[in-house]
Amino acid sequence: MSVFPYLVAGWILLAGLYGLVTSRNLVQAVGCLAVAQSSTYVLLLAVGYRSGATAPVFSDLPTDAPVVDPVVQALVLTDIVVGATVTALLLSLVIQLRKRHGTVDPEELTGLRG
Amino acid sequence: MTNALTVIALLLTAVTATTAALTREPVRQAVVLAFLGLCLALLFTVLQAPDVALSQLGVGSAITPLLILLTVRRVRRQEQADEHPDRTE
Amino acid sequence: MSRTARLRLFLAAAAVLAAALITAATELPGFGGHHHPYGERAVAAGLARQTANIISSVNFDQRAFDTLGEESILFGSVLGAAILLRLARDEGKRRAAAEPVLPTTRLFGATLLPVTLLVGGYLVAHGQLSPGGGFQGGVALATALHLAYVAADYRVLKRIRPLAALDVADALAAGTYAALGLIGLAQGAGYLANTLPLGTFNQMSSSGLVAVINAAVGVEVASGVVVLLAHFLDQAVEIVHNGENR
Amino acid sequence: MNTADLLPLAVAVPLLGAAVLAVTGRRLPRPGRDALATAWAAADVACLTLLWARTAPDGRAVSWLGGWSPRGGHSVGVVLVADRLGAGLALLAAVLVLAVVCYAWRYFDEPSGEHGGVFPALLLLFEAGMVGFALTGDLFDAFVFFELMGAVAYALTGYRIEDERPLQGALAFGLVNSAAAYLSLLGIGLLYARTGELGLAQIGAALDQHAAAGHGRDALVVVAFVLVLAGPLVKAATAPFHFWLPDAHAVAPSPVCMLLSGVMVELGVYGVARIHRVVFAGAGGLPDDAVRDTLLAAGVLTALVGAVMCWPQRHLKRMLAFSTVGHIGLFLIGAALLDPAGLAGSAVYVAGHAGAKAALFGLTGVLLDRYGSVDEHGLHGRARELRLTGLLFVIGALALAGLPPFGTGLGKAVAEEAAGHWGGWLPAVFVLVSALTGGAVLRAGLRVFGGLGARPAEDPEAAATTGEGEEPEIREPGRRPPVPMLLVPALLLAGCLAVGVLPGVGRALAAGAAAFTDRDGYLAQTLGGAPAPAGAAPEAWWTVPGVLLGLLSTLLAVGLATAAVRRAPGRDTSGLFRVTVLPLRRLHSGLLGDYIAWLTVGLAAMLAALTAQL
Repeated sequence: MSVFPYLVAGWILLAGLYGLVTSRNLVQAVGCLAVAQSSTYVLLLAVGYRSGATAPVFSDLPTDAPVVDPVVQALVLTDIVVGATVTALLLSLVIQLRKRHGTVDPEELTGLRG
Repeated sequence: MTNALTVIALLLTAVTATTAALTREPVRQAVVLAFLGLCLALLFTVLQAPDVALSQLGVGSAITPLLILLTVRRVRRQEQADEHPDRTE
Repeated sequence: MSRTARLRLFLAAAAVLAAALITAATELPGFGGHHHPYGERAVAAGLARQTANIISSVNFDQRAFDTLGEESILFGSVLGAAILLRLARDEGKRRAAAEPVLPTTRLFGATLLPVTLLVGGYLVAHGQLSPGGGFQGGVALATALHLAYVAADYRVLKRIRPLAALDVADALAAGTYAALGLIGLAQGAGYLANTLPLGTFNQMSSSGLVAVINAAVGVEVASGVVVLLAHFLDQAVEIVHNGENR
Repeated sequence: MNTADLLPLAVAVPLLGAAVLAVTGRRLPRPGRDALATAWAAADVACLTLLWARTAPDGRAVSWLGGWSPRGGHSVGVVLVADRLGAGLALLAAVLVLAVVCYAWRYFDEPSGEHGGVFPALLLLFEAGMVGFALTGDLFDAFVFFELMGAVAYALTGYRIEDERPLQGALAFGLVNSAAAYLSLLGIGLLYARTGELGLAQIGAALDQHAAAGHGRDALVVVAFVLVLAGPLVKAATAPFHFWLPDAHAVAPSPVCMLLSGVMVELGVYGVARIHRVVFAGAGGLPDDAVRDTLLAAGVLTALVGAVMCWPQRHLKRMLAFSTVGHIGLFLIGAALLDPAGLAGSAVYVAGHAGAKAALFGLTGVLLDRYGSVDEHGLHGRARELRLTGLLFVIGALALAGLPPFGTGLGKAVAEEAAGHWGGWLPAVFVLVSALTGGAVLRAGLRVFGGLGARPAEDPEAAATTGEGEEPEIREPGRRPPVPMLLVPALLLAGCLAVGVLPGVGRALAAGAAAFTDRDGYLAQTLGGAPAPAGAAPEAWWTVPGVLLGLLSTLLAVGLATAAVRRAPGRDTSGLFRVTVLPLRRLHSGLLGDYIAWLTVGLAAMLAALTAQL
């Protein structure tokens, strides 16, 4: 149990990268990037977890109650926003590329080589 | 109890993420990604991160899949236009 | 490189990466451990600043500069998507057609819309107290607006969506965040210093600058997400190549 | 005003400017928008100049944001730290942004109306990202600003939506860089798990304590090192992470290319050096020898790949992009020596290179403006009428080749000498890369502006990107080039010359390099202690061997260029070319899957190399 969450994070990263390498559709590739990114959420939150502790919100808690690490949660919040906005930008590029190039298959994008 | 829940949520997340990466068809992938968002939100709740779970619900299971679906819709429309240049959709 | 060659290359490298990650995982402190020095300091600092939700304290006070960068990324992405999804020289807009909506769907959307708006507003307003905050609330508010698309159709959404105003609101909120930091600078306490009155713990008015920044983030996220989705909806529904016009 | 207050101000000014431009841009006419953008860019230059002037040559300015100064060596806040190299790089970014804004005054076919002001607003956000990344002393904050630079740069690269190639280049850029950023974040997570800290100085100190407590070096540190550096190494386009760079830099609008090649990729090298120095150079980090060998190998590989790929290009912007890859390799070699002298050389080299490379991209923009093409073969002799442009282009090529007394020559000389202490063959890499990249650009200049030699024959075997059929970036082709489009490159070249001629620049950067490598001083000053004085600054001035090697690389470049121009057309390519260059060119397939696969391979190679030396 003590390393299992970390291994899950690593697995998700590799799955996402595999999806990117083998992708035949750019929309799907952007989705795979989102998958790879979710590994960072899992790792960070697993690192900040503390057994037997509650969420770091003290509205109904005595101020000496044990809580999980709030810093990693703040980091993941930032990370989620960053991921969503980058996804949006990449999808905008895919839309325009489809109009100009006539395909969303990355294997057929050979306009830049050599 | 919490331990068992954590393991279940982790397994669910890992399996869904793998499925999402292996799903080749973008619309189906968007659905799997929305489900992945749910799994992650569940995991975050178990890990005592309600703030993050809320964000993940909003972004991971709503906005990101919606963006993908809109992109696919645009791409499909283009494909129809390419196939029948004489006719509108 | 052929596809099989690429896959073999990747799998070999991924195996090395996997081995490294596994080794690293065994050397990490075990899951659920109690060594969180930064986390404990953050809790103490947040409570000292009368902020019940420590995550809000970290996001909008202790590490407010990170969040400034994050909101700038959102702002930049909205601008970037606007410029990337602009009308190309050979494109025009067509009128979106009226779409039939099932009565149940209409009821569903019409009921959910006010509920979601309320939830969004609540989340933004209570960010310093309970889970949620400017970001989550902003997302909920933006989603609420798009329930109009579900309940009615694109033309109704367009009518209730003041896009030009939201564009400006997004930029203003982003600018406000950067400008709020200057208050602390002017008072000699440092950029983004929480120098406003802190109020009473667990009250709406508590936590000083946190509540203000929280609100600015709420406005920026709500308007930014609406504008972002609007560009995508335009592409999906309205924008056509000139040859493709009906 | 406090010196420390200038640090956050340097980030806040462009952010505010971006918001103001986004709000008012749609209401203002074009000249009003340009004036506003220029004013904000100039304000940030002023802010950073003041910061540079006020930062002690061997010290740092430290600003704890939100007033969270450390108590007992601990803080919950984010810190910005400026030494002369960090502040200098931020200043370089600000100066280039100002130059680009001026260059684009009359140049750019910028949409108005609804989207008026968005382009300069994005430039200012890009500036904020670069300045923030250069000044931050916090690892997660570095990730945020890294992503800000990235997100804005993807949008700017894909700006010309009517052409498919910019979109494709931007997509490769975005996917590869984002994937790398997430790898960095995983590394940050690993470091946080071990140390419970996010500040560079705090992580470094905590790692040292971990080692002092009797724990040996372990795989965790190696993995964290490789993952955290994945982001900056990809941004710096280190081989084999470099594939995205020529794709993106070749197709972005010329003003954007000036920024991407001039300073953004250099920030990647800076990030590598900074993170290694503060976090990993102590007892709890990695042994210097292992890091030096690994980074040196990566640098040499990058330099050679860039130079070899630069020579056969005919698409001018792609040629310049590969020359950037080659030079980045040289900067990385200088930084990888892990001593002040090598770093000082790289710093001077970066300053000089920014002037020369930005000028060359700007001049290529003139060609694109006038002829709608950046193809060396297609433009053969057509630009004879543009005498001044041609003259500046040739000067830029010679500066790229390391001609004394240009700043590029000085940087090359200083880095070369430092590298010579570690490996006698390393200066040869510097000479070869300078000669090949400078020679390629010179050859193109002679053909395009001089019409020398015969028009080259087409080689059907080479899978090449031509520069024909580019979308012109303006809507009135054939006009006289506007004054700013020549004045800005001329001033940039003058700046490149000034770096090499004014002894103060080199001296200041050398002192900054000594402060940069003074890890104990960084830790002490950041966490609120009193720093010991830094070690002696290295010499960063012309030496006889430096001048001679600079002349040698320039002569080689001239020789290569004239030989190529004079060569009879249609002569068969040599066997050596077939076995070395062609396979390498085929690897640059333009395919996204390949790029991600190479990213993984690079990570695996670094992991293996470092583990083997542990």
